[in-house]
Amino acid sequence: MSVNLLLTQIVNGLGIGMIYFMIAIGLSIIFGIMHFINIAHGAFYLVGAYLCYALVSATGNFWLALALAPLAVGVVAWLAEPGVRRLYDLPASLQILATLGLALVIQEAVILIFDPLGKNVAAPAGLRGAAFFGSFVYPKYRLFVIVFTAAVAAVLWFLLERTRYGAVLRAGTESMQTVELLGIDISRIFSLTFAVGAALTALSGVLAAPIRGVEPFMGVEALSIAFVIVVIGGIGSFTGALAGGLLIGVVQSVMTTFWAAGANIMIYVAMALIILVRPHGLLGRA
Amino acid sequence: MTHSLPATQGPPLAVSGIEKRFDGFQALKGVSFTIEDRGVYAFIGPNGAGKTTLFNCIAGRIRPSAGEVRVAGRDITRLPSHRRVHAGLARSFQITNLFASLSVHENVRLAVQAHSPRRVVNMWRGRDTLTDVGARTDTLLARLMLTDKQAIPAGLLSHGEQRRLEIAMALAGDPRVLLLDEPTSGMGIDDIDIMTGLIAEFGKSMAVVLIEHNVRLVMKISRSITVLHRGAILRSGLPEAIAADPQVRAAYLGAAA
Amino acid sequence: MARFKSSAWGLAVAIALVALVLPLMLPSYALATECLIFAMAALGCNLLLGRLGLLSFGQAIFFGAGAYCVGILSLRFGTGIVAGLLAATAVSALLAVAIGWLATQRTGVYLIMLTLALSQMFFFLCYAAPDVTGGDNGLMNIPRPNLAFGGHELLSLASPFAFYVFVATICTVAFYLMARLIASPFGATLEAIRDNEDRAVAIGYDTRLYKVIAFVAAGAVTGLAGGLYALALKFVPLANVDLAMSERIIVMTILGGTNALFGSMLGSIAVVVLSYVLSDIWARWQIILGALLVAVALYLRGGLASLLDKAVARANEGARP
Amino acid sequence: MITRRTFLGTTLTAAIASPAVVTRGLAAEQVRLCTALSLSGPFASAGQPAEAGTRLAVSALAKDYGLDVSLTMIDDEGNPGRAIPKLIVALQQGVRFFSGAVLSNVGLPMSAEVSNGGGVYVSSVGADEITGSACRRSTFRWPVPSYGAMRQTIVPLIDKHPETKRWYTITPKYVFGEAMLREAQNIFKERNIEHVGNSYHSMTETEFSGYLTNAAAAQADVLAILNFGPQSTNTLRQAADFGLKQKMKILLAWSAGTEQYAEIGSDVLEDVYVGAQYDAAIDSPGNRRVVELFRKNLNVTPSYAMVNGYVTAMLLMEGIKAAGSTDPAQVIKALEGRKYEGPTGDEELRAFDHQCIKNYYLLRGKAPTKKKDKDDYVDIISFGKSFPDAQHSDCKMT
Repeated sequence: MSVNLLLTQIVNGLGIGMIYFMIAIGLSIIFGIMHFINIAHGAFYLVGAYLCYALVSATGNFWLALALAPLAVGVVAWLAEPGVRRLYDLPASLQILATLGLALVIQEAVILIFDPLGKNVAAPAGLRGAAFFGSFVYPKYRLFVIVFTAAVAAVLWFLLERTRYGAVLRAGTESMQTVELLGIDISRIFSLTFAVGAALTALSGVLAAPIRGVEPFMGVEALSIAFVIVVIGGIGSFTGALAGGLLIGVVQSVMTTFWAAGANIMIYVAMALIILVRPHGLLGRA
Repeated sequence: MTHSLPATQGPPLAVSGIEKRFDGFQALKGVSFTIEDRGVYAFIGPNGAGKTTLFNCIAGRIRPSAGEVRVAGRDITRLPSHRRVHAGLARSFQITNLFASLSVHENVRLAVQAHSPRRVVNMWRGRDTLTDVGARTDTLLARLMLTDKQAIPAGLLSHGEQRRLEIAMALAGDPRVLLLDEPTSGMGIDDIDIMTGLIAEFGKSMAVVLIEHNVRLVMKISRSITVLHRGAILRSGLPEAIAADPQVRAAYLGAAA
Repeated sequence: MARFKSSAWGLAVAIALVALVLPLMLPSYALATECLIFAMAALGCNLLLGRLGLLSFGQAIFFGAGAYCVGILSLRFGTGIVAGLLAATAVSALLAVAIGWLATQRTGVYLIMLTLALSQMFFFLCYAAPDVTGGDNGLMNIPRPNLAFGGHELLSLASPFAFYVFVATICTVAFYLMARLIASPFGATLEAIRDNEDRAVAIGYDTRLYKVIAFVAAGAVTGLAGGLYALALKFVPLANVDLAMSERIIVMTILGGTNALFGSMLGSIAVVVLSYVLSDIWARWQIILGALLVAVALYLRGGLASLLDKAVARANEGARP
Repeated sequence: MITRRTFLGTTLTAAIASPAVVTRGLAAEQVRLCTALSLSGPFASAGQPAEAGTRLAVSALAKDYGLDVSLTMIDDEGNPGRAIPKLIVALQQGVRFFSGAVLSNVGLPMSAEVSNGGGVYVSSVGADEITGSACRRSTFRWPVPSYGAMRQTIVPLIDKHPETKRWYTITPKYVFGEAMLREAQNIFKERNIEHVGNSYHSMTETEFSGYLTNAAAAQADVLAILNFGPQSTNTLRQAADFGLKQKMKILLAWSAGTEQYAEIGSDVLEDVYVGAQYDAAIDSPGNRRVVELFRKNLNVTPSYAMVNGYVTAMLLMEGIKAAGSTDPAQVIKALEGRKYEGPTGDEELRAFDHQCIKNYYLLRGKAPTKKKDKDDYVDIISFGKSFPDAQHSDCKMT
């Protein structure tokens, strides 16, 4: 295995890992605050990616899609949250039944609106093709994704760890009652959390679209990865989701060279072991 | 019902050198005592004295950092909760804790059934066909004055009735030692009187370990009172002696101040 | 329904009646057979979810293991039908000891996640072992031997009708046994654990042991269903062990309702028949299925069985003068 | 359901009016065709156009054949576990004529089940086994299997570019991929090509950049993608991202046709070599008719998936017509060795393994600026017929 190859694999893993991180952090904060198992979480990713496709096809402007698609998904989630709220008090089995149904409806609606054929989304003009660093070659768009997601993660970190909203959110992950006692309007926190989580996940969908194209079943794939990362990193933990995402991304990427089929088995073995040994995740709060 | 467990010789309850540390805070600093006979043994002390921690260490809800708990001579320090019951140690909870959606009768029946282990995993019989279990259930319901309430869900009982049901379930296995954590908390006067009478009566056939705030009740029925203060035993003795002890008074007043 | 709950015989009669009527309502024995097989799979899930409140995403492990077991035994060793199905039941039950023991280390969401992880692990293991499982292509050309005992052929199962009768008999017995199980002291203890596990421990029950035993019973009946499915299709697809299969079994269970075992039969019929009828009408039929799931979760929490309950209650009311 | 009821109605009316017609005439007897395709699930992108082609064949051709045909669609949901139960239901309802299945894990058990149920199946799958080790008297197959796909892409590419000495392959770890890899390796040996590396990946993989980096590191002249469907699209897209097109030639050995080219996009597809079963630009009388039929009725340029659905349904009707009977045994006899003018020119269902002998095509992606219309993605480079002969075939039909 050459140094170049290993380097590529690691950089790849970082890029994919950052996208995973953004899918997972959305699920993580929503689950942390609302304790609500959302099987339809992948739909945010799916809809984000399809909005990106639709906007790029209509306007030819990827940057517009990057700004508008997450915003649109966030606003819809904000508006929909009071309706979703009635699910929070249901037993887990009914939450799963309802959101599984919702995921099916959204996925099939996407097929109905577009069609079942996968679509290609072109990377923005300046970022097509590869950048050459001596003998190391890497697609420009993927480099952009790494830089961009790192910036988003930094902003997010600031929001979650250094602002009042973040403090409330972290307190809420421990106990929502405490937050209520502090005289904070819980329903606004719920709506905001749901919207932010949805928008982040949609953003990851937009970013992934030029790399892997869009197709109606991409949401399912995103969902299982997000669950794995949330479990490994710890529910409600920012650093956990980041570490979990990068870890899974890099392990997956590097493993492909050695034993591709084993990568998946390993990931789920790791997930099971962490639940058994450290149920609060590698970096979760006990 | 009798138990055929090994090592039934020895005092009902012997606790020696129990310590418990929580992240740098020493909740119990080596508590030792032995209960030699039947009767009601009360543990009192100001808030934060370590009563509940001690109770949980004996009941098996938390594991002590050091020390040993023996029931009828048998070391149960490392036994999981459910097996302590079979060793002759029963307990009731401070917060009412029942099978709320099941009937009063079923609550007691389940507790009795737990003590006929060979038939518990029997998957073939109807659940009401174990006749000795049924008889014992009826006896317990009568003893705790719950017979006429047996058909309603436990969650619908009054507070006092729920505490009695708790105790009926704890008694199911005919324990050597009964642990009661504030059995009268939140009760009305009438209920307290009933409960006081019942506890006194249990003391005739087993060792009752009582953690209680209600000092008047404790004075009335206890054979011995132990005062805990800052994780250690301050005094232990007859009710009258404890009531007159200046150090006990100081501990309570100091805590209040 | 209350009578079905208390009386195993009542449930057995109800299941037998359904098995009698089903072929008259459906276009083929194959469809009716599938309904009964999945009713058994859902029955296992019902025991865990309804009696214990445990939601397992690992049911496909048992279903798939049962199917692979029958497939491999009959393809490689020419094992008979009874021995094959018994082996499928036993192997799934053994797997359930392991899965149950691991899964019950945790509770709530963590238990769900744990079963999910184990289920995915099992899927990728089966995928990565094509020599055993046939990999993505699955096991094909599985024979369906005739029912024989001690060298004497008793019944040919070649015709769809004969096989349906065979499955219906097993299904009725399985429901009867499960009803006996939950009516027993063991079943009472499971309810107690669901209601308040802390308390069950405090009165002296080793609750984890009970949960593992429940997993074993659920695994056994699900594995038996998987074994029958292999014989029904004469084929074992990899899809038997995928996450969608676990989801399907869970959906049937919750849709049917977990307050009564009979709900599993209703849930299975609903999902099997709906997906058959709807997919014939509209390629986007899953929109309808999805909307139905949401509606049931919000407005019919007791599942289809509660609907039947209400209908019976209304009929009783109407009968009174 | 309506068609089934009508079936009962027409038969009854006919029986009352003139019983002789029913027993004698094919025309009065309704022929029930059943096609299994992915209409939902992850492979619906292939199922939908195939459905259109199948329906067109029935609506446009049944009358010419003098048949009254009812068509039932089975949605296989991309999952054999869902497809086979539905297929068994159709068999038990008396359907005997089957076509379709795009996925080999559906097509193979389907072939077995139709054979057990006494029907006839004209298959759309590419897997070798269906006319190889798992061949059956009741099963015919239209597409060219992996052997021909390799022979008709790798060999002409080597002939055209003798300077390409180093090949790298990316293969899914699964029967179909391995069959292609095996044949590719045979060709490499024959032609003295250095096989500088192969990467196996799982069927669930979505990220291929690692393998692509391997290929670049191996300094290959040609990268051959021995895969199909959405995964091959992703591989190709990522290969372009990593700048591999500037470094080597790329061959996508088994493409799904126009729908896939659209998904890939002309930017990426330009100069990429593609293997294909069919292309609308094929110059043959049979194809001109097919293209016109699709343009006229559906207002589309037919894709491979559409034509596959069309031809497989057509072959069933052709067999019934030629046999003059709906007895499956007669129909099988009529189809065995049958020669006809197909969309790829002269085609033949050879008798010993029931494989259709037809052309396979090597195409090359057009520059976006040279497209004549929106469906014009490729130029035909070469084509031909390559099939293992009876001695080298795994088919042992009894």
